[in-house]
Amino acid sequence: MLIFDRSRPGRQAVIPAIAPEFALSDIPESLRRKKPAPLPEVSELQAVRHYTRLSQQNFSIDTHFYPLGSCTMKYNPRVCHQLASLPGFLARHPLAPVRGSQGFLACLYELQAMLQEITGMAAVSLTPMAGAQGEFAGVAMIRAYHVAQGDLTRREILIPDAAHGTNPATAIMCGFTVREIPTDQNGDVDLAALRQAVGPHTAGLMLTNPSTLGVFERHIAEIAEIVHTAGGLLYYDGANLNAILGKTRPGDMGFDVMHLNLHKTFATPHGGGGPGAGPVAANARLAPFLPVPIVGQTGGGYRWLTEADRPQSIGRLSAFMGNAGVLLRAYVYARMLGRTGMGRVADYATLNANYLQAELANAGFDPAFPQRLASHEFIITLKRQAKTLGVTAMDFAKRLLDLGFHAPTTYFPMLVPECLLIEPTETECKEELDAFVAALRQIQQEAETGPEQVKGAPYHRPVRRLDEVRAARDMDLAWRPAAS
Amino acid sequence: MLIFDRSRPGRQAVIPAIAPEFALSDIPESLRRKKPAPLPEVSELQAVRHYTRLSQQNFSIDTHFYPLGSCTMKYNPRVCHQLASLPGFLARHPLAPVRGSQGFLACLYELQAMLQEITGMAAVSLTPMAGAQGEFAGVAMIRAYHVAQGDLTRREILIPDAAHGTNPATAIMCGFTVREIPTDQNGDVDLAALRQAVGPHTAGLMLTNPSTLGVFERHIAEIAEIVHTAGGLLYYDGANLNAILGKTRPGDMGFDVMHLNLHKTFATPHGGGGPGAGPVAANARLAPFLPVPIVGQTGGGYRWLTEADRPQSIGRLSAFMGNAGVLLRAYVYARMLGRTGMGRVADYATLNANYLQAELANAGFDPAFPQRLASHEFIITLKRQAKTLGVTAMDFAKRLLDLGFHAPTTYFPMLVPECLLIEPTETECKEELDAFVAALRQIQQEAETGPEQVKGAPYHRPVRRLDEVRAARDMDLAWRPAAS
Amino acid sequence: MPFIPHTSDDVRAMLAAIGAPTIEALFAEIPPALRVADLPALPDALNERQIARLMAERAAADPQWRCFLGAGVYEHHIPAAVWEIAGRGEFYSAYTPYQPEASQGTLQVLYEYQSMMAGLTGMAVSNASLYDGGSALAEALLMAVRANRKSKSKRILVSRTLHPYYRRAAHAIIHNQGLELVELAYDLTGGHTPEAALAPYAGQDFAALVIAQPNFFGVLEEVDALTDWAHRQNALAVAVVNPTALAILSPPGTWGVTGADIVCGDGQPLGAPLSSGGPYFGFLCCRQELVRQMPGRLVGRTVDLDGKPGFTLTLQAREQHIRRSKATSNICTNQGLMVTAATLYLALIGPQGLEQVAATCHANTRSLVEQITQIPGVSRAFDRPVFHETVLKLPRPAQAVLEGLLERGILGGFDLSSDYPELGQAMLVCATETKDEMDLCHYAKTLATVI
Amino acid sequence: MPFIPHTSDDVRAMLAAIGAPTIEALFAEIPPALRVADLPALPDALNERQIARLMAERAAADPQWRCFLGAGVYEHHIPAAVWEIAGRGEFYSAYTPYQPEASQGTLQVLYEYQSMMAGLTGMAVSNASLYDGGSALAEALLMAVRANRKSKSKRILVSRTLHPYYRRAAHAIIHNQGLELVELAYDLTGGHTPEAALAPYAGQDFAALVIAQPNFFGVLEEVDALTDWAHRQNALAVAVVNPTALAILSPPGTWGVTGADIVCGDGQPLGAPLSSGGPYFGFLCCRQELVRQMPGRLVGRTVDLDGKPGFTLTLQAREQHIRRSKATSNICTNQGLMVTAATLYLALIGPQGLEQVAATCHANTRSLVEQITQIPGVSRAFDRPVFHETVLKLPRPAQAVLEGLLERGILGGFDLSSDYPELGQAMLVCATETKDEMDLCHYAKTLATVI
Ligand SMILES: Cc1ncc(COP(=O)(O)O)c(C=O)c1O
Ligand SMILES: Cc1ncc(COP(=O)(O)O)c(C=O)c1O
Repeated sequence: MLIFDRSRPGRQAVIPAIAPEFALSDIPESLRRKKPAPLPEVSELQAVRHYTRLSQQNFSIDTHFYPLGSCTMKYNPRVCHQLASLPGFLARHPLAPVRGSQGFLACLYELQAMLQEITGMAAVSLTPMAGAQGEFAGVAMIRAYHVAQGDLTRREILIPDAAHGTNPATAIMCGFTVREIPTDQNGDVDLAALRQAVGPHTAGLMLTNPSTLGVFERHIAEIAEIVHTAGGLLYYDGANLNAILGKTRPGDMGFDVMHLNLHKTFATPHGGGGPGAGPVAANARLAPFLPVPIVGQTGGGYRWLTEADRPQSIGRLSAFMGNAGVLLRAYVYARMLGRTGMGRVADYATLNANYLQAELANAGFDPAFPQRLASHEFIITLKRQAKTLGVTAMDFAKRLLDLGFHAPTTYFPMLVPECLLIEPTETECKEELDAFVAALRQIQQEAETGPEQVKGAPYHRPVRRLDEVRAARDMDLAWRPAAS
Repeated sequence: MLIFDRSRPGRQAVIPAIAPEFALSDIPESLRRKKPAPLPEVSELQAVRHYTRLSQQNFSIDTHFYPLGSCTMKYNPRVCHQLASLPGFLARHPLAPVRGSQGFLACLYELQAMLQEITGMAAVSLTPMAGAQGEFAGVAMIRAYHVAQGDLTRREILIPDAAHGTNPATAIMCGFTVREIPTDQNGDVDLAALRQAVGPHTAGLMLTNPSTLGVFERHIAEIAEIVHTAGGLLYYDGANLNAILGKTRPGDMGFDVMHLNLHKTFATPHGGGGPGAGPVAANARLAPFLPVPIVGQTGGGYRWLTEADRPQSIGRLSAFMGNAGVLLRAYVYARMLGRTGMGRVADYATLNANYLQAELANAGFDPAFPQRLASHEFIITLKRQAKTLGVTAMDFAKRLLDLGFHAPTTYFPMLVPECLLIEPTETECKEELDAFVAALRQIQQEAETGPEQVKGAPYHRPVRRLDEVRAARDMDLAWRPAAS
Repeated sequence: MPFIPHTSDDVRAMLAAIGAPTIEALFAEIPPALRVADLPALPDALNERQIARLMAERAAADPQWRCFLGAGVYEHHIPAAVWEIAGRGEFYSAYTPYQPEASQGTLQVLYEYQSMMAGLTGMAVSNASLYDGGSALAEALLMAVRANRKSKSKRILVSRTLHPYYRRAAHAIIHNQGLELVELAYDLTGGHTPEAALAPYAGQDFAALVIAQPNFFGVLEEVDALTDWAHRQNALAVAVVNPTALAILSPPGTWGVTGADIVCGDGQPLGAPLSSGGPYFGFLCCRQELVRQMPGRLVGRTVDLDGKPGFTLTLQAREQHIRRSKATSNICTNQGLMVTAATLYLALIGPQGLEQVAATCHANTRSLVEQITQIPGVSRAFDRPVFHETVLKLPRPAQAVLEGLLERGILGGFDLSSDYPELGQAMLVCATETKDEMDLCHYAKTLATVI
Repeated sequence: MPFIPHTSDDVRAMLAAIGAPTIEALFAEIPPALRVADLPALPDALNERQIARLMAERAAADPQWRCFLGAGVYEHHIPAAVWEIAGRGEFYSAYTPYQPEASQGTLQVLYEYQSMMAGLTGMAVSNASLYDGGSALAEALLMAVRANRKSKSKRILVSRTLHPYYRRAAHAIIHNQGLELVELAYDLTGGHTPEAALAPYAGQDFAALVIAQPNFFGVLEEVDALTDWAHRQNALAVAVVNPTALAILSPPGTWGVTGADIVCGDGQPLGAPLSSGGPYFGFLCCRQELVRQMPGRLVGRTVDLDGKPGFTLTLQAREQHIRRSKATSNICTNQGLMVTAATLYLALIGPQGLEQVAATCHANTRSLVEQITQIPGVSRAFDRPVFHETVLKLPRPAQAVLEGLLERGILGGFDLSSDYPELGQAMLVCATETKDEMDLCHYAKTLATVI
């Protein structure tokens, strides 16, 4: 039932203010709204009950194992939420003078410094509001760099075919064309193809490492060499940073610019789809192009560095300071991990992934890259099951929902047929992983004995499989009031 | 699964502090704990997930209609929780000097004043921590009053047979004996019996009005007269105050002392069983005996009145200030209702109860007192269904759970066989009441066509009916670590 | 209308169904003479924004002192997850689990709580909470009198080292049933209750002996000796304990030869903020044999129709709603949500965490005492070990010293002069794990300037 | 180990299953030369108690001024239930609803949100959010260029009355694809964008005209005329609106003869606290015909296998995870939780509530202006009606005036001198419904003393 179905004319929950009768007398009728907005009219209890019950229909980290590959669904510490929600932070206007913002700015400044150390980069801008906007910032910086060099011919961005969809989409948004680089059988970038692809038109390469195939790109030094020699720059997609936190740094690998997904590596919440934060970090060469604002420190305290301070900046990507509240959450998390805690994240994320891969292999499932060590995530392919039993990766995924597990990422990366990309993260315990293996074993058995059972799943969720074709065809995208 | 089943040696969620090695060196071994306490060892995510999922197994006002008679399960405004949880209130030590507590004390003082006005009493003490402790305070005050009068023969408290169990239990705790007064067919106190019962041994009468039968005691003036004339005092059990808020006042009815259930009438949460608050109010005669502390106002500000200020006080019923945080919630609620909002509560609570009674009668159910107006609650009896169909009030209650409604109070008051005591409260909307009627209609139909179906309910809850006999016989009251 | 969902259409339709002309008509059974038309002394309604502002101003009006005051209520770090989850609507807005099938969440939490408290105290059984520590002691004593078959007495021995407010609350409650508290003297050197103080009462009939660990002075009592003494005299041993301390101190279940009989106290240190006095919760544990004399709710584990494990209220025949005047207590609503918080608190910090909290509190208090007893004229009042609180003798009246500290932002302790005039110029000071070395230093330095 | 559940037994068993000797061995594929042993510039770990204290100190370090500053971010009362529920773990810790059967909660909320925004703006479709108002404008313009079949241009007309930060953000994003913003002058008397300002561009090819309502000065634009002008020129009309204002102002769907084509803005006023700049959320609505050019996620209502209604992400072929380089945008993670809050906000205050908020803001700003224009030298810069913000001319530089107010606890407004030097000594002031008559008075009095 929609909240609109609970609506009755004249009902109201919170009365926020009572305006005087004459309040709007100076606004000409022509500019006034004629009919009230078709918003629901419900009591406070109705609203609370409606949305509380809706929330219960979700799977979430707080309720379920959620091994969604490439998304790093780790525990979101409640203390981060609590501290970022302190009234002093929430009540601060983004344009408040810096002399009344030193507490807030100190957090941001220190976060910048920590991210520099973690990434091995020279400077950080915290303003991008998600990974994709971080990518945008980085690729726009590459463009700005070449332009500043007077080099206007570099119009192409190279992207491995395993890359996340945001990479090619970002390159296009930045006005580049995209050339795909194939992956070899071991999951590494095909170096020969890369060598062929580079040239004076090469603006740069976007790379995720470990890649979305769940393996570490072993030839990263050569790749960097090839691209740099050709005059291109290297962009690091930091979505998988959880795998290497404190172990190796993009700056040391030869990357020039990168983003981090704080809502992945730094445990800020995913919020049902956001908000995240995608700070962008750059080496000395690209640092001048970072988007503003950045927090700077002068003798007297912290202050905003803006266009005036950073004339080569690609500018401002949000009207104000990006997702400041998300940054505070990441700051709290980073301070709680501290110097020794960073490497621990990678240690246990990697341990969990390799353990789960080993146990699933043991249970008869096929890792996509059995010859490789897993990073923080890994892929199994259900090609065999799809062929022999007619039960697809999607079927396995749906049946997992019945058994109380969120499904892994399905059909991504597209290179691997019938794949599940599985990322357990470091915050899950062994028992949970073992239960997940048991569930997949059970589904395998069901698929062998009664595939229809699996193909009809889920059975125990608020809805069964949805008609997505109808959704796209009939396009019911908004409730509308009955014509009256 | 218990949290203990998730425990593994050495696991830990929050690390609150690290003590120095030598920390305990001065405590003799003989006083030290030998084996660590058998508490669970789990990760933070495990704890969060475990208790989040447990919470989802509850029915609650925030998720379900909860018409538990006598309990006033109305909406608990979230703003009350938020404002009572302001750091300034939470961080205040109960023994902090009053000069740093004026903000807090102002709230309590004003709450006392509001409750005086609402009850028609002369003075209020906020300290009792639930209704039953409020009763205790009031009855102990009656005792103290008689003792102060030098009248030591009044050892008996009169209590109508319809009364809540806390009333007789309280009288006993205060050192009295209890005499029950019967109820007449219309749900009123049997006046003749009362006249017979009173005498020089009568310390007082405890009365709930409207009574737990859901009807207003129409002869209250005569009752007061009878008891007072006999030298007894009148105690008002304020659990049902929601019915008469702003309509009539216990002080005006002739009661000498009473409690209020803030967790009922004033919308503070029930918290799965508490905490509540049961302020006690008294007329001028009994006011000197109120428990301490009370908040007083002097020229300079607010301060605590304690034993020294109130030498006749029955004393202190909690070590500190009762359930202060609950009092703040009630204060916020009372201020939001204000002068006009109080009567509105009674209006709509009464409207809802009478509407629901009418609709259920319409649907073929038997009100216990069809000749009476309902107050904020009413009783239906399923005696007929139990006899003809073998389906009891308990069966109806359990089946309601399947249909998404918390059951009304069952088998209380004990006077009415196979009864459901139904209290919708003012915060439920008509649609919810209609849905409840439809559910009871459905169950009635099921009972007629297939009683076994109803008798086996519930089917859709985390557990089916529990073996209560086994629970009492085998007494598994605590998890215990396996002997090691 | 705030919190009221009724539209005018609703009201009309509902009155029609009832057959009443107006809402007013529904109150016809109230005698007209008793009706009130208005409550003129009530203020006008505030909307949410207005009350939020008022409350924010009031909360901010009260200064946030650095708190070294304990005296029964202790500032501890509460993990953020505790109240984030305890505050969920499903816990917050449910009631007593009368319908177990619709309340397994609350019931399992209570069962886990009972298990944790039983484990912590070393007792067989814990109830599901009482109001607070003071009233829990009262219930424990009423229970002891009921339960002690070997004694006919309603007299109870209690040391003067027990929290004075607990003694007052217990007295206010139990004297109505004729119970009497007999005060034991304490040792002025040790601050504890020596066996010698008991000697005069040997051979007399008492229902119980109350043993506080630590006692109000923070001092550790000789609990084994006291427990055994009580048992030798056919009195029950009733322990009043700080639950945090039990992480490092021997649990009452192991005191003396056979252990304490009843254990109670205030659960505030387990996840309840200071919050101006409450809500906290009282806990009560006992030996298995005494369970039917226990007041308050109890949750048991059982199975459902299908044999699946589940939880339900049990042994309700002890309670008022079943037994009425024969109940073990009048308690009905208890402190459920605080117990939920305590369960979360204990699960989140675990046994090592609780031990670290206790040990850090102890170490901090030791360190603080070491620093401030360097100040001329400041000395420990007692020579026996303490938990996390201690009595200091001062060269000036405690009130003046505390005022001086307050002016410098420190809530410095508890002035003992009215409750323990025999101690002279003395105060009770506490440093929990919320203080670090800098705080202790700052306190010591400030105290030096104030004295 | 904070947030890590592994015991040493676990680690041993897991390594054995993998067949690796140590955790370290799992990193063998990283070239040794690239390994780091330590991150020495990082501070040591803090425990929860320590970080809580640090953050509390930092939050408290920043004074809480009375806020009369708007300039794109507005202080509104947020009903308590909004964040109590949006903060529930099931919303907070879920992700994009890729598995609809396990995400009906989030999906239905998004569908309801889309419905509310479509209703508020008078448009057919709303997406499920973009990052913020500035970047939403950029996406709207990229979309307009893609969608406008009648124009080959990448040029967009935008008035100087549009928020300068929005113009900068849009430029930073769209210029990479060759889009160009052409600035329209405004009327110095009215503070609006008159048709006269457009006249020079008549007949030229533009993809779109941007219309802000209210504009950055708070002034109400002649939206009908502007919309019709755009359409006559074959340009799309892109509206940038304050969603609160739409409770009282004509919705873009009704502007001019056929309505605006695309509507965007910042959702911050709908339930997001000021919070230092974010997170807020961008909204984007459009006519039905343009939906396939829309960036961002969309939720549709459909049915399941059993015919039961349910919700799912739809039209994903617009998105990067399906269409990669051919997607309408690179956006992936959006601002879901803020949208949840906005949905709760709108449900809780309802249509009347939003109207009351808007009308009260307007009335408060009028009242404030009336009071402060009594001060000699203070006058309104523009003579046209405003929503809840207005430009005031001052007898002294705005910066000095604002400093003076700050010293008296008032965050008094936005200094226009760097973005609009042509206005001279001028500031932008805003009074939302969070202010009452006393606040307005206090502001006026304080301003009088400062000037
Ligand atoms: C590998 C990779 N790159 C980039 C992104 C984009 O990040 P965001 O969703 O924060 O925009 C993702 C997120 O899903 C990702 O997995
Ligand atoms: C009529 C009546 N009296 C007294 C009480 C006792 O109140 P409390 O549960 O707050 O102790 C109740 C509560 O259930 C009640 O319904």
